[in-house]
Amino acid sequence: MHLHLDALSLLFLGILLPQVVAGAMAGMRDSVTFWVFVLGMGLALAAADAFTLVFGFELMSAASWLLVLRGDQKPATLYVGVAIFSAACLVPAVFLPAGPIAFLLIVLGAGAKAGLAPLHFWLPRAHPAPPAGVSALMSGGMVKVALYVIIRYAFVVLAPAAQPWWGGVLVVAGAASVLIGALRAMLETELKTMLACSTVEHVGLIAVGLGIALRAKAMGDGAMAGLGLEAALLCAVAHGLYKPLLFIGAGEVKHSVGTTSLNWLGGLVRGMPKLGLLMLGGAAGMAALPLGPGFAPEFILWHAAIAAAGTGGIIARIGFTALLVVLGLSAALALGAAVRMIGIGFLGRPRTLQAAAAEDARRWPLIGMALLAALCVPVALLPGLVLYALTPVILLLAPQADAPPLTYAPLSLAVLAGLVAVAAGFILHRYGVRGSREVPAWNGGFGKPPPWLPFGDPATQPSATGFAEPIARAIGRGLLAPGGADPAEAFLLTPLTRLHLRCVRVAERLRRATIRQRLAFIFAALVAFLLALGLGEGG
Amino acid sequence: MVLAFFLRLLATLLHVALTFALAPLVMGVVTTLRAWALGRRGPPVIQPYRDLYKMLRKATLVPDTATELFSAWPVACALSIAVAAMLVPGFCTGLLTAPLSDFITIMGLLALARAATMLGGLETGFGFGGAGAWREALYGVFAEGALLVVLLCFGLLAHGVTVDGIAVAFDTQHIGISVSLGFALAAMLAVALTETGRIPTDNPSGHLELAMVHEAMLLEYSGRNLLLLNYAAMLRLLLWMSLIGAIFLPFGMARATDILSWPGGLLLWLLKLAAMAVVLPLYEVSSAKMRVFRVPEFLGVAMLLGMLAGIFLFVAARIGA
Amino acid sequence: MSLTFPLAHLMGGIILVFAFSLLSQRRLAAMITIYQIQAFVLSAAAFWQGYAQHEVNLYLTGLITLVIKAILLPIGLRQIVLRFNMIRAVETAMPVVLSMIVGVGLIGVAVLVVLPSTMSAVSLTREDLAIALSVVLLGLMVMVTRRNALAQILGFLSTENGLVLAAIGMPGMPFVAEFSVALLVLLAFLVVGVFLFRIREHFDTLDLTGIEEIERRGR
Amino acid sequence: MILVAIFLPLLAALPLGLMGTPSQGALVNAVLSGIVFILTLVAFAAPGSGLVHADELGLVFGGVTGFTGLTTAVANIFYLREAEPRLSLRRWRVYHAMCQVVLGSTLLGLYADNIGLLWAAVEGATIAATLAVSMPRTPSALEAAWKYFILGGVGIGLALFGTMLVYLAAQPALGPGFSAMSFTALAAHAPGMDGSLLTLAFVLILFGYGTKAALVPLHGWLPDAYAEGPAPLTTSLSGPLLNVALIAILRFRHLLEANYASGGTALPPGPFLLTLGLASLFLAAFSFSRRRDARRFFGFSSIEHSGIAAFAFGVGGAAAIFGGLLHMLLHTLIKSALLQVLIRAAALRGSTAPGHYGFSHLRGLIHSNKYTALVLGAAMFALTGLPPSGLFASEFIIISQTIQRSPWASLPLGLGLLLCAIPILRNFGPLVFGHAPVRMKPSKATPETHLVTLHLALSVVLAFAMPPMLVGLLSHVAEALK
Repeated sequence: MHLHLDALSLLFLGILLPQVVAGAMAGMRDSVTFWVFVLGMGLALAAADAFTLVFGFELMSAASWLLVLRGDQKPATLYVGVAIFSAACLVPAVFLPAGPIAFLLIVLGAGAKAGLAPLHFWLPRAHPAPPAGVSALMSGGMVKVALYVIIRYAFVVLAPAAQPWWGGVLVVAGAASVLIGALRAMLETELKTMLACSTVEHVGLIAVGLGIALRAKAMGDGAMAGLGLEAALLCAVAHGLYKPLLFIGAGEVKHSVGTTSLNWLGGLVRGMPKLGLLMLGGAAGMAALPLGPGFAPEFILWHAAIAAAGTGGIIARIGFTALLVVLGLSAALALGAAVRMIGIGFLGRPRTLQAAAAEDARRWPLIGMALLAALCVPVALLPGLVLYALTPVILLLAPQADAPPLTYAPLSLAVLAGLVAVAAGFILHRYGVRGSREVPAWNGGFGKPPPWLPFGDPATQPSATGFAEPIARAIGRGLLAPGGADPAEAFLLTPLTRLHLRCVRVAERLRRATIRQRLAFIFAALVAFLLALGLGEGG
Repeated sequence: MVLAFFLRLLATLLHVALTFALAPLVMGVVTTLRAWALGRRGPPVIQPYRDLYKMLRKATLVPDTATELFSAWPVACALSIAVAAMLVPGFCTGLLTAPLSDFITIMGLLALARAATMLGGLETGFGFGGAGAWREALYGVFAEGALLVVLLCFGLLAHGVTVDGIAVAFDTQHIGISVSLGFALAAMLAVALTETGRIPTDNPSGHLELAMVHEAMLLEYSGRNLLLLNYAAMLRLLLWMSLIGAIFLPFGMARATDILSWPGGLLLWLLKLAAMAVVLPLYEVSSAKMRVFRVPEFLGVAMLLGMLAGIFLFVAARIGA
Repeated sequence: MSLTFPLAHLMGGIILVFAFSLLSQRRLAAMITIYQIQAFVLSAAAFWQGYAQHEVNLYLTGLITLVIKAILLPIGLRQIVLRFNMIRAVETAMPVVLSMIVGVGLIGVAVLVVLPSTMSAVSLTREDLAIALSVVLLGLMVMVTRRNALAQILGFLSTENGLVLAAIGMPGMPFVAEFSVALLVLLAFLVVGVFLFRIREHFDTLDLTGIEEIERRGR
Repeated sequence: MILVAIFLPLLAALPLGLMGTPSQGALVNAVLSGIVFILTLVAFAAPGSGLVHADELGLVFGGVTGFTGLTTAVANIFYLREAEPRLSLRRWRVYHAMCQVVLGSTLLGLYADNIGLLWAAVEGATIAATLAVSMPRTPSALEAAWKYFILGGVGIGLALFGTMLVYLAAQPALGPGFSAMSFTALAAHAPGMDGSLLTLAFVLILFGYGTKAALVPLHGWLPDAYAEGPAPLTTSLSGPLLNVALIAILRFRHLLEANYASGGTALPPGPFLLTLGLASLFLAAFSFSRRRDARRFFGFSSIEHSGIAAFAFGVGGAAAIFGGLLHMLLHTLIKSALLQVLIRAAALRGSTAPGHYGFSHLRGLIHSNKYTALVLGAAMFALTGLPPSGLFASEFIIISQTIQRSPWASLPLGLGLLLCAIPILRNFGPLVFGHAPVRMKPSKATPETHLVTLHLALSVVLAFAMPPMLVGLLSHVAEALK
């Protein structure tokens, strides 16, 4: 076991650190498994040789599996299956000579662990299962470790053999993840599942950025490579901050209300104002809104995609055009998902008594969330500074990288907004009528609810399911499998399960063989071997 | 240098002042012309100013089911639209805000405004606001996809995606009239109609809550909150007009450092706005509002047109030309 | 010494023929008789090899074979048949004609496999080895095609005969192997006896169908 | 010393089978196993020479056999407390005698330099194990023993034939006599042997000892023997007996490989071993899913690991063989630990008789006793080869060697390992953390559970911080047998 830290490792360790602190604050401090999980991630990131890398990676998988198992046994098997699958791909890949097969195995193995389509189906099931502190670390940290493996191999270890189409593979997988992740995030009504789907989307964004950079690096285009890497790494940094925040928040909602199904929440800002504000900040990041932490990476990524569309053959160009459509659609879907989360879950009227009686989050998780939120501020307002700090990593990955300067200046925008706000505030204050009056909601003339329903009839509120239904109707039908299932589940997981079942049946038939039949197996195998031997020697 | 900076500052201030001042007027013109086209007399063109003033003087009511954030959404919406309006060049290019006027930033600010409006609609937790919000979310999905792919077309032609840069490039370089730009224009118009809440996707003068999109989200707002939201809607209309004007009708735009070109630029800008303010109501009265689930198809066509624009660009191999 | 190899061949051939007829026979009593004759021929072969190679060990092997396999074992087996009243045809799992065709095929395989070996400076010839291998395979074939436990044991014993046939042809092979074979047969019979009694206790028959029934229920 | 280690248990079997109460028998059994363990360690200093001597391979695996034998015998004392009323006095005596015979003949198999002696040892162990399996005298135990006897007997027969053919193949090089049956001599003269005959011999030996090693399709006896035999015996069946058979295959494989590599007419042994190894891996993978009895389940796991070791030998090369040997070593430790803790688990739930090891019966063990449950969980987890399990190291070596030497086989190997690990881990959750079947009261762990922990700890230490001496021994062996 050898350890070595370079800029890339340090960056990802840096991404990991605040999440670990926040996760520990969110109640995982005394769990040994949690710390083993962290240790595994740290080992994988700091590894100097393949064995340590795979060992750390597997330790991470194993520990997180235990944590998932303690939360919910059902998705644990699927989770561990995918984890071992990724191990089965990674272990050979690290030994193969640099070449396409090694790269594809790395993408398959680490991609499965990161939740890249079409191997993302486990993620929305497994990530919500464990306690919030672990979910946070899994969504914010573990997928990053998997992406780190992809980066480490695609850009450093296998770099001499890299070809432009390698980037294409990442872009296609990433685009599919972006679309399916955003769509499912829009449709899921369970808060943590929804967040996990959004993780799939963000992993996809990072992969798209990496793919563009990898392709550009192989084509010798320094500017585009720089843009792609900036987008991917910045997205990794930002996502590593706001996603754990949201997951910890969801855990606190669970603790306070007893459920995280959006259809049973509502009006939580009243009972839990601090949590509500922090969640609002996180949601702004998730929706990639300007002045939030998530916008800068998306901004750079779109620029990179536009730049990439101007290079390569006609097929590649049309592909990148389609990619832009996908990115636009998904950005709006992510916005819808975030609005739905805040609007349905935290605003409006409580839908249950538990939601009405919710009390604010516990102190330590709140402090953890606040820490993450505070770290979001520089990413949100000073992305240029963060990018400057990322420069060594980018130069390590693509020495020729030379990205154009960032044209998104959130601080200036904030100043402009501040000026307008001051002016508008002055006008409203000077000429307007001050103060406000609380009245029953007008509600199109329906008037005040009856006294036995203090928050009105919950059924008259828009529900999370109802909010998403039109989108399911307009887009979901085309992209999802019949019945609204994830296409990867319907067209990959289900057939594989069926195949496995068939093999199991054959094995069972063999197992039920009588003694005589078992003897017959031996005998047949012996004769077959002898025949092969005779023919082999005769020939 | 100092002089140039001073001129740019002046132009920026002028642009901001004009934009903020003219926004209600444009809305008034459109409304009046639309009434005329329908054979009615219509309100005077300064009616929006009166309405805004009226709202300023009215008490602000807050529903008892709303949360503390109720009044934050109008502010967020108005601020982001205002900032976006400051970024889009109006009568001249080279404003101080030009480096910030990245098309993607503007898209982001519009999305922020949209998110704030939607949250405002969901705030009180009643059906109409929610219905407006999901419709807005649905339309937004397609609109953003279409807009981003149109943007690709501009980016490839103009080698940059700041609105200012596009305007300068389209004005000075000889781009000519290409099929791609035609497709892009059609796509962008569809997005603009959706974003500003005009027919065929939404009816700004409708009064049936069940059919409303933008207005449905404002149902519970009153007083200064409503003022902010309505003013934001007016600004948004002007913003889109300026945007389309800057990109597709860039001729005659003044340069901020050249004070002599300002009057011509101003005149032309006003003319462009007027022309669009005439065309919009004429189009509106000649077509009908769509059912909700027809709108994705409408925007889907826009998206396709945007893609076609890009593909035609590739086929014509005009990149770098 | 010119008679050594032909006579050894002849006896090997006879053993093979009996192994083959074991495959074709359905009745238990007849199978035991065939086995007994096979064992007699085997002991004769062992004596002949002992004479040819001047090896005392081989005489001993022949004696063990004669006493245990050719005399004691058949007596014991007949006792079992009588005690359990099993003088009836054994069910076969494969039509007899088909099993004989397969048996011919097995001999072909044995010959094919042995063909490339060189056999320099060895008193055991290629043909002897092929015969021994064929006997072993045919014995296994009997085990596979018979449903009755006793018939399977007979197949097993026939296989052992094939092994001994191979062993006595090995030049100067230390006694270890032969001792082990005898031990195996003895112990095997002991264990089988134990089993037969126990299986009798539980299933009322020596037919393996009782066990097959348990197996089908699955676990 | 070595002779003492072998014959002490063999000779002690007689008095053990004839006299003493069960608890006395268990005690003597444990003491004898302790002595044998010490003797196997002493063998490192005095490996002996001649017909029976401990080469490096024998030393390492003899030590492991002695160790597991000792822990099994100690655990047996505790097992007896619970299980004593179930069997008659006579059967307990035979049972303890058979335990000693299995131990002695296993050691003989490991230390024998003579191929005939090896064969005799395996035969003796088979017969003793058969008798022991039939001990509970239930219909299913008898059936399992009968199955074991028939399949094992056929295997023994084939192995004998193979052994004789090896002798015959060695004639051109070594001539008649004892030397043609000595591994040392055979290995030295492998290039001069008759390659074709040697290949035929190897196939027969592969089938013969493969039956003992439970490679598919020769595995038929194993799951039932595991599930129906007396519980502590399963431990001996799982580890040491499989090892003897696999090591025998490895030694013969070396002869074939050496002949092939030096231009002889032998065929390379790789394809045969790879086929059987992969067949074992996949059959085990698909048979796991529907198992309801834990011991039968782990029986299939033994088939899987035996297949992995065979696969590693098939891959060839010093590193792969090192990996395979390490895998066997660690698997022995882990599997015997697992089976022992399974007995404790069943005891916590009332009875250790066969048939009381159903998953539904044992599930939610953590509610009965936390320590036992966690140790059981750790052992199950270790079996999957995920880190920090020691098997991770060995499987890592094997996979990396496979990629270098026969890349096409690495894909099915990876797939098989994947398919095998998933069902084990799927049962992990309910078994350890699930809901207990009835209202189970927490009870105390018995002290011999620490032995299991010791096993597991040892397996991790051996994998990741192996003493240099052991590394030297194993790599020397692997180099010699490549």
